[in-house]
Amino acid sequence: MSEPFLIGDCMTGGYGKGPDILHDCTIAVNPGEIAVIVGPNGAGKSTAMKATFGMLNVRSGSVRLDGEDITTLSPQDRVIKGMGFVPQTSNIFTSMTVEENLEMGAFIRTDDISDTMEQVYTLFPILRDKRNQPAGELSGGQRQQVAVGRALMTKPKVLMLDEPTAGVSPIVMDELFDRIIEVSRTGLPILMVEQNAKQALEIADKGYVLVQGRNAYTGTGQELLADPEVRKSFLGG
Amino acid sequence: MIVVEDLHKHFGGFHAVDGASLEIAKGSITGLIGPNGAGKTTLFNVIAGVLPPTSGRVTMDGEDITGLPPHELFHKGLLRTFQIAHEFSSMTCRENLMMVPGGQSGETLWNTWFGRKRIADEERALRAKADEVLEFLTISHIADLRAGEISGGQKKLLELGRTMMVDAKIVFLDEVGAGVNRTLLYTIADAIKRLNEERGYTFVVIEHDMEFIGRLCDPVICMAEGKKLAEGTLGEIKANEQVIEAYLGTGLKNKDKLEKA
Amino acid sequence: MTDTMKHSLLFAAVGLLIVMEGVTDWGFFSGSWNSSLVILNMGLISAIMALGVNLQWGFAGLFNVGIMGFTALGGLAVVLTATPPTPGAWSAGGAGVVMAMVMGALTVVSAVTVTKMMPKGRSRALVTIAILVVGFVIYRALFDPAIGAIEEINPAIEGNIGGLDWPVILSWPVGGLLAAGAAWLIGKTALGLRSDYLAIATLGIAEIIIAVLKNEDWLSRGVKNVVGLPRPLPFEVDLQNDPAFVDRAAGLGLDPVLASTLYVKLGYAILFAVVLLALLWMAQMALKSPWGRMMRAIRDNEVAAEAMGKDVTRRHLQIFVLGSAICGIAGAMMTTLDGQLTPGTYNPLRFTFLIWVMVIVGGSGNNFGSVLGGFLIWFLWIKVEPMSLELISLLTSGMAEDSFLRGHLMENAAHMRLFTMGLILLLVLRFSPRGLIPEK
Amino acid sequence: MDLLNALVALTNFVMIPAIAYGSQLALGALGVTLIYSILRFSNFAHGDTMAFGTMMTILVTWLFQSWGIGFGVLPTALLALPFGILATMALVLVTDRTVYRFYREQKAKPVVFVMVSLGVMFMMNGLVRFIIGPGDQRFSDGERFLIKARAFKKMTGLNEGLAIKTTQGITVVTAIVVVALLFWFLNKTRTGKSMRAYSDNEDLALLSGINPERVVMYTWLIVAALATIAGVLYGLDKSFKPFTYFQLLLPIFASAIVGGLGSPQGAIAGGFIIAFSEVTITYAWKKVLNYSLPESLAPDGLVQLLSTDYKFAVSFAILIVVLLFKPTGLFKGKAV
Repeated sequence: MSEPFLIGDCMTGGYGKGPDILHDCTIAVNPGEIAVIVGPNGAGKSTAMKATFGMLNVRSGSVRLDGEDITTLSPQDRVIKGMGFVPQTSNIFTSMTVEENLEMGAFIRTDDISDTMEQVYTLFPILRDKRNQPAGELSGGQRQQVAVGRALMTKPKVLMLDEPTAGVSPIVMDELFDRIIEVSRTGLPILMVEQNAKQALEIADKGYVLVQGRNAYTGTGQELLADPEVRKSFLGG
Repeated sequence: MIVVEDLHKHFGGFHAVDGASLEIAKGSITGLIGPNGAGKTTLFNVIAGVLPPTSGRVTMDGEDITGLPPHELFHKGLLRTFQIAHEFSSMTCRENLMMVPGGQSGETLWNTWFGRKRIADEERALRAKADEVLEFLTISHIADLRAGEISGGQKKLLELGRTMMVDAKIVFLDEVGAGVNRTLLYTIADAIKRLNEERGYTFVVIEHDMEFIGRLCDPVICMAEGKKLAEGTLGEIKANEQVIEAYLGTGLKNKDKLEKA
Repeated sequence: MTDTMKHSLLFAAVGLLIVMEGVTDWGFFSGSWNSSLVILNMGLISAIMALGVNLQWGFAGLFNVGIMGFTALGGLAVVLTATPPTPGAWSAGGAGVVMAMVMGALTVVSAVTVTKMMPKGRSRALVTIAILVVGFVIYRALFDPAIGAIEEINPAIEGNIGGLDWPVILSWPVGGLLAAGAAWLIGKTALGLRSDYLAIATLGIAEIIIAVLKNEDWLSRGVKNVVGLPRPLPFEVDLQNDPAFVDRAAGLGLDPVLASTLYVKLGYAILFAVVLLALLWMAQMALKSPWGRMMRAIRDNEVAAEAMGKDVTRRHLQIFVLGSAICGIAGAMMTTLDGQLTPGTYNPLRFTFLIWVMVIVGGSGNNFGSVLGGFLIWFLWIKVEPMSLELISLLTSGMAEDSFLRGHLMENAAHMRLFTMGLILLLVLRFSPRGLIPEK
Repeated sequence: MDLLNALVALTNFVMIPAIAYGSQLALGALGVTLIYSILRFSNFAHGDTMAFGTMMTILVTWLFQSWGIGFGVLPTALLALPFGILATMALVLVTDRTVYRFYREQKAKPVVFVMVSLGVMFMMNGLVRFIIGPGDQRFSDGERFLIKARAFKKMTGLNEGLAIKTTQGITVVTAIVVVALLFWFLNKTRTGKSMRAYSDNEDLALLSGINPERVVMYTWLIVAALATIAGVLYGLDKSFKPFTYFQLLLPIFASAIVGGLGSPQGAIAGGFIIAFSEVTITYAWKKVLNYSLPESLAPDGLVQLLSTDYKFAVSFAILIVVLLFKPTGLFKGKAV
């Protein structure tokens, strides 16, 4: 099997000097794929994603992007390497307009950003209408679109989403997933953490079920949905 | 015991709690579940007096307790724990427990200077009680450690222990299981059960872990979008159509889009 | 080395500095016991102030930068308690002043009641403003003629209302009470606010208190100062005229003038030390009791302490009032020591921020630390000036005697003390952020 | 005619001084608010930063004067101002490197920064007194008045004169230009936007590749410029004295908080609110009332609500009222 595009390989570690939260945890994603991390509360889902993004100490194991070892890079350097990250909360600049949010997303770029912005507006048409409104005035779902749009502005090689549907209603959630699928179809690898396990696995090409910071089950989304063990313990029967 | 009537809590345009009405029966262990952002923690905070409600009413044993500050609710027997443990980190675990009971004579400055004897007697009794609680929770060995240095799970136990230092009527537990390993989680569950049976505490438990809920709670209330969605046993809740749609999920309408070219 | 030993050594070192000041005139020491005792006395007062601030900051995390105001109120207390009443002042304007004060209080109370009772809206704002305006007009109508009458009485040496003619020692607790009253008012309004807002509020109130002292001549004679305050100890001149005293001094081989000054200064030192020890004991007892445990819990985590039944607001108010009262007591002691009230000399750098340096350098959260900081920083505050003079004359020794730069540097060397205090504060914050004697 | 006189008196003694003072406060408060929103602490050393900038400007002014360089009708200090700004920029950058950066890396709590700024305040205060002394310095030269009272009377035939000092004119013009530049910078340039982004959401700014050290550096540079300009304008208008500048801290903080800490618009509004209240409440209204009221109602006293020495009480009272009724300030500020 060839090396995946982005892989957090056998990661063990925790925040600061605290106890280890992850134990030998592996997650990976390839172009065109949506990889989803699910699991019960406190299982280390977000932690695994943050480890991949360099926000905590990985004591053993490594993170590789496109074959390059990036284990020791800071999150900022990883952004420059092409990783786009959308945090779960406070993921937009509330006092700035939608357009300024997108501009800030492209802060590290020195080339012309108008094409990318056009693409984002095409993907999220509602943002075009609200481009001059402060992002803080938008609804929950629209904010998430701004957040994803901001991350896309860096022209990332991989997009990471931390619980993009947290706190939005089911309908909005479906719409967001819809957009995520569209983004994925442009060939961009997407790695996301999801609370709403069932829906997320539906759209996942690859699913990771974590328990206690370890890989408990791994497979395609459909496989996991069909797995009676997984159904029993995480999906409510 | 606790009756919540048409409670609203708005943050700007966001309706975190949007007309919630529910009742907590005396002596029950009620589970409160619902998706992230359903308003469970906000509801907790409004009942516990941390946030003032936008409108609505909360009563306890028929007495209106809406908007009372937390320290007054404490003296009425309404206690709570926190989603992220709120230990007193620079104090030892024993001190964390000993500070809890109200009306200690040593809390009056005058007595600290001129009532040393009385304080010493009270302290002895408090210390014994704290040690008893630590034993009950099977964490006697950490009594003299600073609370900031113990593990997350132990902090949760310590929080539960604080509620045992007084005769509480009702205890609200906010995600007591988050970040706690399974063995410790069962210890917590056992402690809750025993407190409920032996001391007659009423509990309200927010949890995501269905197994934990199933082990402890009856009835279970499911919240979504700031309202009560359903109430019943865990089995009933799991079978409830609305709950499946809002929390457990039905599936994606746009599945066809997955078919890739 | 145990902590206790280390801390005792630190105290001994500061003690040694003060003794050296009396013994030797080597380097920046002056070799004068007088100067040594002056430093000791102000050191004792500074230690008390630091104790008060530590109570607020170290125990409860309250950021009070209005210490100057409370100190000044203590000073006012000495005038109001210990000076004899000005003849005719009360009959001339006493009633008017009292009535004006009552009117002022009534105005504020009714304005507050109205804001509480009426529903929010334009009419509430209008009614409140109307009450305040009418109240203010009546207040001024009563107040202005009354103080005019008082200030007309023998303005060259009196012109103020005078005091109660009580023993001056009593003015110390009265100073504490005055400061406590002011602190209660501020605490009631500003304690719920964020820490830096409280800081600005206290900074403001201190400026206002000073402005009152400077302007209300009927109260404190303003910038004309109140001099010749009564004192708890005999005057040096009287001692020198007392044959028994002169004999005893001669027996010790001392010149009567020197002996009398030392006697008085030592007397003050003993009085102040008694107050300091009493307050220190009280603070220690409180800290080590359930009360102290509760305060630590509140400082660690206000939300949880509140949820565990502790009335955080009330406790904050209590400790804010207590800490300020201690500053008031210290302020009264200082004015007693000076024998005069000089409203024009109160400066926040010296009376507020210097105390903060003491607390932080000494070790916030530790009573002994604050006391040590009080002595040490006060010693440096006095001695940095001669130190920097020495330093500058050393550095500029190569320059011509009449060089402009040298003259300028020598002339301004005194200002190095602020610079040095800042430097000490920054160094401690950087390399020993918990202070010399850290909290346990 | 009397009403016109009243109006002129009002303009002369209340409006013009308040507008000038308000502009100075607003510039000072902008500096405080910028530090607060980017570095997230209340900078107690701001008054002394202003004093340092003004002192440097004064020194350069004296140098120019000794060389015989003047600025015609305008004060020479305006020529010296850029040098004062540069010196202040150097000072604050050095301070940031040697002092504040350490705590930033430690992610220290805001209150620790406040303590540290107290230390910086002491040092700057000592430095200024050491270099220029604690005394009063007047350094305004050039033409004193734009409009002289006597000329105005002659021109209009009114009893009341209207005088506008050159320094007041300069203050207002400079303040408008500086504020316009600042807002243009914050809203239109890439660096300005990155500063707003950083102030809004530090973590997300990092994720967007914004370099925090650069943002902090630009903030200090702007603050140094604002502080120096505010200080020099105040000094030209009144006079320079280190202690007065330290005391300006209170009205400046009051302005920033009343407007809403962290909001530039708020800082400006707050500055004018504080200035106008201070001037109107401490102004003796006798003259204006004498003109505008019928003879029978003319007041006996000065009709001064509070003596000028209570001007701090005014800032303070407004501050307390705003904090009690609208704790985030008039324009929504931010909380750390």
